[in-house]
Amino acid sequence: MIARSTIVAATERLAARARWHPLEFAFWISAFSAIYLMPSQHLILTEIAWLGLFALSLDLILGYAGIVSLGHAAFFGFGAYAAALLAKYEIINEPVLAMLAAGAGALMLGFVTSFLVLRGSDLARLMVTLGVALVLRELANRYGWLTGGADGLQGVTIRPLLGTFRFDMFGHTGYAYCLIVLFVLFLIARRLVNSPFGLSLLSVKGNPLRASAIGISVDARLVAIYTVAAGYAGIAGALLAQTTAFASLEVFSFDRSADLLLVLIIGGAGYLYGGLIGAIIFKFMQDYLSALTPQYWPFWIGLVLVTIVLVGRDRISSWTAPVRSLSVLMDWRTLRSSQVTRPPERTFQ
Amino acid sequence: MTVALETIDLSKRFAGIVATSNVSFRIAKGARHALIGPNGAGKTTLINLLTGVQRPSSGRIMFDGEDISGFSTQKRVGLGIVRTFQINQLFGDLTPLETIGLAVSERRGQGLDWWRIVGSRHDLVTEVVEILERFHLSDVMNTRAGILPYGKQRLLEIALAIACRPRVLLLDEPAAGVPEDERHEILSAVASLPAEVTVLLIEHDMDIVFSFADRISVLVNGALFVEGKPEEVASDPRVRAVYLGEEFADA
Amino acid sequence: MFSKSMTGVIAALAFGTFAAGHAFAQDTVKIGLVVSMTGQQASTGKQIKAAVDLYMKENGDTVAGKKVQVILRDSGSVPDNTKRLAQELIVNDKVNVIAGFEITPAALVVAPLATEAKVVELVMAAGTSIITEKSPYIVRTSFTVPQSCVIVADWAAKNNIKKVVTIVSDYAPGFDAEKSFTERFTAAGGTVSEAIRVPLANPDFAPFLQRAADAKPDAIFIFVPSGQGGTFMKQFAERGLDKAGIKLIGPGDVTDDDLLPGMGDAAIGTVTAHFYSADHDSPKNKAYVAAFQKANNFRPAFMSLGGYDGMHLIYEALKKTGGKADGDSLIAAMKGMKWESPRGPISIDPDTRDIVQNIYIRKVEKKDNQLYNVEFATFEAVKDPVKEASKK
Amino acid sequence: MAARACSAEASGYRGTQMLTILFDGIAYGMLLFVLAAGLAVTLGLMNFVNLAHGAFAMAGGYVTVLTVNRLGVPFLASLPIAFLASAIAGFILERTLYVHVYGKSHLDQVLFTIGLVFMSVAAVDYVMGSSPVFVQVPGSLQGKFDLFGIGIGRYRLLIIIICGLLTIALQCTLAFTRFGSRLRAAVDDSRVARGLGINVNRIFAFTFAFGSGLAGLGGALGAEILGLDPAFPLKFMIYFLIVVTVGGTSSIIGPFFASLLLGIGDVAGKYYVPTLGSFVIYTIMIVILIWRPQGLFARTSSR
Repeated sequence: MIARSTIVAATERLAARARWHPLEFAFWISAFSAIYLMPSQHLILTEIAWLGLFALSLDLILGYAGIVSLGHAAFFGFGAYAAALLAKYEIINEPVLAMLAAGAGALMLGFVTSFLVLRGSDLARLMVTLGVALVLRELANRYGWLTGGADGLQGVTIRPLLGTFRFDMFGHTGYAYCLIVLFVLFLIARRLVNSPFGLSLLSVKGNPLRASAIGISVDARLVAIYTVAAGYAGIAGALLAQTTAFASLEVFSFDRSADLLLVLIIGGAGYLYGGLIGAIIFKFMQDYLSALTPQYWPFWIGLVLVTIVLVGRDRISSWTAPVRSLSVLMDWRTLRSSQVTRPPERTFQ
Repeated sequence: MTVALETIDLSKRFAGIVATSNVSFRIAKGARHALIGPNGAGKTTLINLLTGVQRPSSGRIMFDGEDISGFSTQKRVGLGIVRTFQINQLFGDLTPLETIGLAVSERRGQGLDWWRIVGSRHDLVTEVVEILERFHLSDVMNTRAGILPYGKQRLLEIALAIACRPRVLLLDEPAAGVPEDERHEILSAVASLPAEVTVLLIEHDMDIVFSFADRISVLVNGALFVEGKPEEVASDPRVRAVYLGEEFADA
Repeated sequence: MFSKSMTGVIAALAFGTFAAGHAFAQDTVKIGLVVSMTGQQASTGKQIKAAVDLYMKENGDTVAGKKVQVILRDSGSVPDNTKRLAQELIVNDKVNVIAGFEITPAALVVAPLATEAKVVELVMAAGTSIITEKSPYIVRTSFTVPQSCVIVADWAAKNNIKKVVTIVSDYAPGFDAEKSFTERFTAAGGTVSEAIRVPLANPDFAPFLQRAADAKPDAIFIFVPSGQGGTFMKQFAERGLDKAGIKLIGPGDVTDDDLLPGMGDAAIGTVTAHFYSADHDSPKNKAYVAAFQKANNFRPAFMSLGGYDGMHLIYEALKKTGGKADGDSLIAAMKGMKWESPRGPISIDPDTRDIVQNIYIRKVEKKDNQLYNVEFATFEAVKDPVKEASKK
Repeated sequence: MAARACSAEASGYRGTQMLTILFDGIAYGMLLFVLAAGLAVTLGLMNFVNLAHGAFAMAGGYVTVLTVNRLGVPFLASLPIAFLASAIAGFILERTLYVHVYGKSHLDQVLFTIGLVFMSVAAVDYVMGSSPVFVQVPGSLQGKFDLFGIGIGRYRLLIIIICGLLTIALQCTLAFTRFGSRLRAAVDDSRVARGLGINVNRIFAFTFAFGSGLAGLGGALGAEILGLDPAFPLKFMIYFLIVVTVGGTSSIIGPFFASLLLGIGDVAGKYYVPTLGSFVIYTIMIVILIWRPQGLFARTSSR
């Protein structure tokens, strides 16, 4: 005989992770209120929005499936060029549709390449993901007649959003647009990670052997999430291309993937907000540093990275205490979310 | 008798070493079948072969008269061939509640459901709680599996397998390393397994084997050595010599 | 989330007051300088920065009763950064002139902003011809690649060089160089037996040079962005091409004054056409070089002139407008401006807003144990040949 | 008749061209090997992903530039100095910083070393300026001479000689010395090695320093050919990683062959199909890594 109370309690607990916490409302309210409260900041906020989305997509594979990637820019770049080209050759004039199309393209690319990251050690994965990004960069460089090669894709004009809001110089439209897209995609991601599917991802990340022993086809799950993440990254890229009306080889660059890791790590992987918070901190930090010392700011960024690792990511993350408490309330798992890769086993012998 | 699981000339070789050689044996539906043998007799390899973790070098595995030798692990789980692990293989970051919830939703083929929130299905939760209760885990259902007491982890290990609704359950030393005072919980759990479930028990501990099994196969050097009713095996002089003798020597 | 609103608020206060403060301070003229201080083009960026500082040190920071303020931003050689930085400078800092841009994409990507905001875009480096056509507010104080290329083409044709292999970097200025040289040279009866393009990012020239050498030309025409000339020259020597009697010609980027000292004797004899040499013989240049080297520990290269003359152009324009610093009056004042620069007499073409300047033929020689581009022929008041051609 | 003669001549010419390219490729490859060897060992020994390896190479390069150009030390004499400088730098960093990161996840290691790269790039930019610098190589090492029609670059010949000797020396050390056997034991299975009372950490500290030294030497030799500027570690990191991942880390022979393949492939590719770029190399790397995740030359016996 089962106690009803236990069932209720269990239902409660299982649903708890998906329940909205006040701090989350506060987060999004302040994000949206920035549309009115910080008009002078919209340009950088726009960047934060798409960078946050980009980091969110990395979090999906790193924080939830434990896949390390140094080439996530591949999908970002693909999306950027796709959106820019669609606009330039007036194939799809409406930005939202173009953005979705670009995302879909990146999604497919993600699906195809996902099979490359199923096997192998972390290093092999790092190199393969990196390799994919490099190959795309080379292709973009080769086919200059299409992509503009090293000069970037010039002469892109983005039509007004939904035919009414044109992308103004102050980035007002840009920010609102990026923020809404980010919010919608965040909602979907949030739903996804709290679903049985999300739970199975965590199990796959935690113990693939056992996961398969209870009937989970590990590879299929990894492919699925990698594909989704690629789509997210593609949309982030599309947002960049549409808000700057430009795309250059830089979108594929290694530095972009590296920065992305930093962004996610600053915020903390494995609870979705990490990427967004990381983006905010990183961008303002970078903006501040590069205004302060235009020549040598990478030194300080580097120092931050080194310190984060030396001090230990878990402890560092405590200086985003309020955020953390939110994450803790949302899901205690993040306390150990830093264990994104299994302790190094001797995979190279 | 109706056969649940059958192996035909099953062999497995690693780089020269023969881990399993021409093992042919049948497990009757609903049987309580024990597989014993000295260390290194190839018991775990056999389990790996049965569950599809490893592929046989030769021979076949039949389940309900169907050749499943080529099936993947998850496909066999789908058919109802489920195992527990000798050393705990749990999701350290998940609570028993989530672990069992995961297993049940997977079994129901809802694993790819990414839109509904975990726990939004009442019948699912009921089943989960029922399993937790049955294995005395409901009191710790919100504790990370990684920090559960060892006995509880073993229980969860078995509960996790049960959550997959096994038709054939392979128990790999369920009581291994469990302190005496916690054992009874495990043993009673094993004993109370539904009768229709066929159980293959791999065990060192003779007390458990003889209290539990209605049929025993002895594996030596990867080959099937003796098979029969417990009393037959117990009285078989060769077995005493090869296996039990050693056991006693150890003791 | 806290940190968000926190950082946000702080930033809002900081920047907000900043912007406001500037908005009221109408007596300052603000120049947004966007160059790459990090990344591939860093050396160029630093040349420009150094020259700008030098000019302001020499001429003070007030002109026509206005205080001139330069706001430096690092583009990291990444065009989409450049766009955002330019945008922020225009929108938040309300700059009157947006300057810098050492790579063509950067210059192009900002053009629409200049037009929309009616702000002067002063191109201090990028050399692709089309740039100035992208907005009526763009003016250029550096050079156009074709300017030098056609001159060197003429020179080659006259100095019995018949067969040439061209090697250019695989990007817009490279194409400009290849095109303008080839057209002019073949028109003059020469033949270009092979046209090789090398990747822009960290190039290894050796194989390409080998390929060029195997074509056995009289000369190799080379264009690489300033900064890569050194590596090229090294490998040119290493192939032994200098000994093989294959001449090296091209626009002056390859024998960039900044790197020339490090290139070694292999560079000696290289004939280039360009608008500036640190060796240019004029009192103004002597003073410039001396002051520049005193302030920085490197030689002024041609890239620095864009910055130096750029500042001069702004200062003079402000004097002319009596301090009116809106885009239209400034650009109007700048058109047709003429002055004596360290590089020689230059002016801004009133029709194209592009620079008109002397192009000198130079040969690398050793002077008091230092390598210099020594000028031995001058073509006066050269306009951008591409735009000239399109006019006809 | 005449036609045939001419064509024969042409083909002969093409043949020697090919050999010239091959020669260049080998030189390039050997340089890459010396640059990346240290990385391979650190990876194999501690399973440590050190993306900052190139920084030590850059250090060596700049040391040479300073000693030769400013202090007027003869080029060849400056090479050992470069080696020592980088080795010491490596040793200090290993003891002070790296040692804290071994236990951490690969992600941590990647972040940490990328951070070091950023710092080194900015620091060198600050000290040495951002424009490329060059070593004043003695005239005797410049230019090339023809050997049976094969163009032999003097400098590349020097590289082949030095790197060749180094490779042999390395292989012998690993194969025949007591240290070598301990090292191999540690690489095979550090746990067992510890069990055998081998002080893996000390071995590693030494190896790390030595590997950094090699990188420094490589940087010194490479400055002439690869060019040297503050962005060096970023530019060549990919190549080093390709060498170690493709070559595998169970031996130094793997990385050696991988370097040669990469070097020859790169040079030949640029000569024969200049339009293709590095595209091919990256694709091949991916294919190999999918086919053999442990690297092309990894011992298959090991689990």
